[in-house]
Amino acid sequence: MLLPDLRDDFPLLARTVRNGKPLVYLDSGATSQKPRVVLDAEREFYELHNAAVQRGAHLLAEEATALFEGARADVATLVGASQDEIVWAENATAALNLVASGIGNASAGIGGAEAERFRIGPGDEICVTETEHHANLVPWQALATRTGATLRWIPVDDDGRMVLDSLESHVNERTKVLAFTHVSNITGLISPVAALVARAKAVGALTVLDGCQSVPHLPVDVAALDVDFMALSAHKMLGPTGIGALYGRKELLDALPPSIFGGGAVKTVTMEETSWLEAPMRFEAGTQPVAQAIGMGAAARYLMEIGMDRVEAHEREIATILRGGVAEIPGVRLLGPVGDADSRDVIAIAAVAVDGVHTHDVGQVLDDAGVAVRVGHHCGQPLHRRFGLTGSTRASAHVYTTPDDARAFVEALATVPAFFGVRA
Amino acid sequence: MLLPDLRDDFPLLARTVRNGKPLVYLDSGATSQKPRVVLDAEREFYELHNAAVQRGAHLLAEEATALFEGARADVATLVGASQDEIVWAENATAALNLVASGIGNASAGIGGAEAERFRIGPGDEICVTETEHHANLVPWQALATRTGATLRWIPVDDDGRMVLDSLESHVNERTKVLAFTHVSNITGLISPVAALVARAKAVGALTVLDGCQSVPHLPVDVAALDVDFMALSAHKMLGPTGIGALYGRKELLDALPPSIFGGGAVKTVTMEETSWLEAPMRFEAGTQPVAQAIGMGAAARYLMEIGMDRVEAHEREIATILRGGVAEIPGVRLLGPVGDADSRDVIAIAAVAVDGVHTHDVGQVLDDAGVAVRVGHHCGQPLHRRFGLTGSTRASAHVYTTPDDARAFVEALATVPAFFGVRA
Amino acid sequence: MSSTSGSSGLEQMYQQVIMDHARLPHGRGLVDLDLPASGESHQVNTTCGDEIRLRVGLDGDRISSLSWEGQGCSISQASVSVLHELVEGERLAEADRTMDAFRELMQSKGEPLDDDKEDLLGDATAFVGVGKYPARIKCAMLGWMAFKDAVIQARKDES
Amino acid sequence: MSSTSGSSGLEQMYQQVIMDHARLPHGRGLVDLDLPASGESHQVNTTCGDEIRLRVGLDGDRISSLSWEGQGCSISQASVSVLHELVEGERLAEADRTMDAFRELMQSKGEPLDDDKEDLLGDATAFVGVGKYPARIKCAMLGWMAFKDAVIQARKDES
Ligand SMILES: Cc1ncc(COP(=O)(O)O)c(C=O)c1O
Ligand SMILES: Cc1ncc(COP(=O)(O)O)c(C=O)c1O
Repeated sequence: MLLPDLRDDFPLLARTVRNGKPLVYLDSGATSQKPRVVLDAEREFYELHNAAVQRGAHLLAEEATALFEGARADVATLVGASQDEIVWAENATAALNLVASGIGNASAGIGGAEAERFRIGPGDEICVTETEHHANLVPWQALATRTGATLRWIPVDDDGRMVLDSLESHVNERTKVLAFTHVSNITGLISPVAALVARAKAVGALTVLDGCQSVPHLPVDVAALDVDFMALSAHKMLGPTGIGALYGRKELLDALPPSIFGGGAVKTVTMEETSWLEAPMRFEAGTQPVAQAIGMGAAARYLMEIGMDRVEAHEREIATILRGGVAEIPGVRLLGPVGDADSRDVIAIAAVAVDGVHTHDVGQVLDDAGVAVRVGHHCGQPLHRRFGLTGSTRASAHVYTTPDDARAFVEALATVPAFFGVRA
Repeated sequence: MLLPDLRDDFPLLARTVRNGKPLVYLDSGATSQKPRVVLDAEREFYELHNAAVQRGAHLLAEEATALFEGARADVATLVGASQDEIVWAENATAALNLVASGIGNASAGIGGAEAERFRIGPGDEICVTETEHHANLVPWQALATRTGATLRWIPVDDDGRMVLDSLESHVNERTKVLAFTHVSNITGLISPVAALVARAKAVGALTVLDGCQSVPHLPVDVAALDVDFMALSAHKMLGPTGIGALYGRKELLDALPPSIFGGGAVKTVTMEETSWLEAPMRFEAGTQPVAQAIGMGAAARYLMEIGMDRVEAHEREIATILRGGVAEIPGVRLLGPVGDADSRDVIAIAAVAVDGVHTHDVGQVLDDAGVAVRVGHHCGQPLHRRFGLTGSTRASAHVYTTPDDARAFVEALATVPAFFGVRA
Repeated sequence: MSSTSGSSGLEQMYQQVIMDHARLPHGRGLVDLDLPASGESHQVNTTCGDEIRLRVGLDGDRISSLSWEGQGCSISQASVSVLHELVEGERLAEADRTMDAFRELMQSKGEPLDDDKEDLLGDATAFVGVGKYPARIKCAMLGWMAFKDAVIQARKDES
Repeated sequence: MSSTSGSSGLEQMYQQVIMDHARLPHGRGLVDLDLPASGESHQVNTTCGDEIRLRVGLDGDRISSLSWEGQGCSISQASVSVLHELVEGERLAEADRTMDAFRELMQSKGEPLDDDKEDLLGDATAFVGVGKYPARIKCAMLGWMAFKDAVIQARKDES
């Protein structure tokens, strides 16, 4: 265990489920549980300081603004960015769309001269990978449709690892954007970021990293990774729902046109035209998710207090039990690399397919045992298709996951083939 | 007072400010305070039911989904819509952008045949009004830039009332969209919705209503108003930050292409292309603001329990004290209609300009007296320009505002000219 | 059968009838039709990607053929198999009543229906346990939705 | 002057010097310059729309002219007026030190600075009360930001 009494910080973990069974929560890859400090930070804001930020001149507005911007600084610290390189977004999906739509808007003539560097059109290419979550695929498809650019993708092998043999052809002089995930939400594999970024830089393509599954589980430093943009979600990193963030290099953020237009993001508005503020404000039109930002800041501080190195070590311990245990069940296929579960390139995720049993049926048996997991395609239809599947059953961990939780999953999973009368 | 002990429901109102003065919160037009039931609803969700909705098959996921969809039903009931006509959005700004960008995307070839009805281009017109909040102006400017359509606007008179003399020319056969506010956030004036909607219908233009300042204060029924879309924000109607909603006629929502792309909104995804779910899901890509939706649902129930008729009556009572009181202070100009403060066409907002004193200085004196108001242009630069001003000082009320609060504002305001040595 | 407390929800859900239908589903394999009125529908359960394509042939107001293909969980497969058993050869009005009863069963939160309706449902009463799991109701309904839609198509065909 | 507790924050903020400068600001009205090095800057306070256009003329390392026009609250107007008084005619190095001290005063949360810095600031020490109100610091700094930027422009001009 990470910290013996860390689980006490998470009120929900005390719950019981079906017929009074203790809850084994292994769906953190979908959304994590929240420690009390996060809930308290939000509640305290509402009960003592709630006001519109950055606009008002009264005391509450000052206090709210200080808390809001302090939270931004905390999230920036967690990922090694500076404060004005963090833009709040509703979730990681919104953060990724902000980049894609901004490029689309620049290409449609919005944003003036400074936005010209982002223009793309027919003949240009956007590159993604076959392992992407829909959130880092569909926005790029739409951008391709909007601009006439071509969408390409880096394929994966049978283990779900990106195949870099043809990287030079996939990412070439025509490539304007390379968008890829840091960690797969299905195989748990950590991507070869350095090789991909180096190639993108060599051809002058922008890099957009999906940090949804890395930031909550590993030390992540955007400066060291040297990416241009990175998206993350609070609700997967012990923070509230309704908030995420986009990291972007300041000089890029200051030039990218917004895609949500409104108050608080603009400098001067006449009926005819509008000029925008600098980043991050230009991207934060409307009343911000203030309480949620403050909650995300509290989550970032909570993680930093544990220490991301220790979070990562805990992650590997759980990964070994989860993936190692699953690999030994006859008739169960583990997606992603098998046999090197304790190596440095997977996080504590185990997505499995049980021969002859549909994922919904697998999930039902686990649910009955009090084990909460995710069933379906996990917003990764292309990768499942690549594996010849339509879905899988996924267990995923977080700081509060115990070795016993992981073992409970393995044990309950082992009963599935017999229950449905299939035998390996 | 509405209900004698209603103020006890709002923990923040017990706060003191500068030098221990009791807080007089008159910035509800920017954001309202939250009753305990809203905070409890969010907290209870996090502590007992937190899980990803609409995806998981485990018990928590079922409970979370039921609460989330129940909240949607509550918000629908508040505004007279059916449940599947309510789309969650980060705030009202995001809701308005959803419509504008959806039309932009349809015009860029996204969304296939069903989206064709939304296509606009050069020669087409979009009409707004001079009294719009930036949130209902800038997205339409951007849409005009994107598509080559022309933006027009209905002017206002010296009182801030829309001038409908030339309505037939402003809204004509070329007009594809008419977007306007239900209630002005500066003058508090209620717009002539019936006349505007009738004209839009006559020419086949879509109507988009900004309900930010109406839904929290008046009974609003989208069916009776007969608008196509309406945006609202939770944080202005006693709900949490980070959430708002778009009402849309179901058949329009099912045809409008999304503008935020990602998981949960899609039916089938291949590397090449994507088909979308029906509304509201097609617009809710990514992990939804679940706790916030539940909080917004609780706020809607809280308002319905009071009864929107009683909320409206209370609103008029406060409007009379606020606007009537202000109108009597020499050297103070009340924006909007003067002298009919108790008539049926204003809500409890009073934005004022003090001759010879800048709004920041006015706000400072009020803040010192414990009166929290908004200073600046309130995201309405064009309307202020129309009035020959760059900003104003705005007091705005909600259900918890007492007659004494309103009088405290009037009294503190009356001291301002003398403090700065200006005399009327 | 009482609404469980002794038996676990899992056993109540996966009753033997269901397991049997799932293993050897009836009506599987689309039948070529040469009838005056036939219709087809394709339904997808978007949470898991399961799909069913279902074809009906009408002979007046009688369902003379119901066949399907597709993949999915045992609940969706068994459900469409039972549907085939119940309605092929029946009159449309009867099928409608059966469908209403099945929908009611799904909404019953695991409580059995009255005897009349149980009679109508036959083997389909075994799905009573599904009603306790909102996420699985979609699975059980998938084939029925396809059936409903295919009949509408067939009637269009007719007119 | 002590950091208030007797006097209200309001009185500490709007000291007589500030009121006087706001009423009759110095250096207002842009001066036409015919100097080897001159620069101009336009700054907007986006929260309220206040703006200042400020022009400097350099004569070697001396600020030979500083003039401005614009509108805003009493704090921003008084602050740029005091700025004019303090730095016109001074050497750039001295002006830099004054600006640093003023910025420090703004960050001091209402606490007075040490005597050396107060000497540098002269009338500008009256702005000590502003530091307690984060939202107003922008107002007080507006003219100083314009000054800083105008000097940069002037130096570009020079080279
Ligand atoms: C009339 C009006 N429209 C739109 C908005 C924008 O709402 P939000 O900030 O919640 O997006 C506001 C409030 O700021 C408003 O008063
Ligand atoms: C890898 C990855 N990318 C993107 C997302 C989308 O994040 P969100 O749902 O918070 O927008 C998720 C989670 O669903 C994810 O796992």
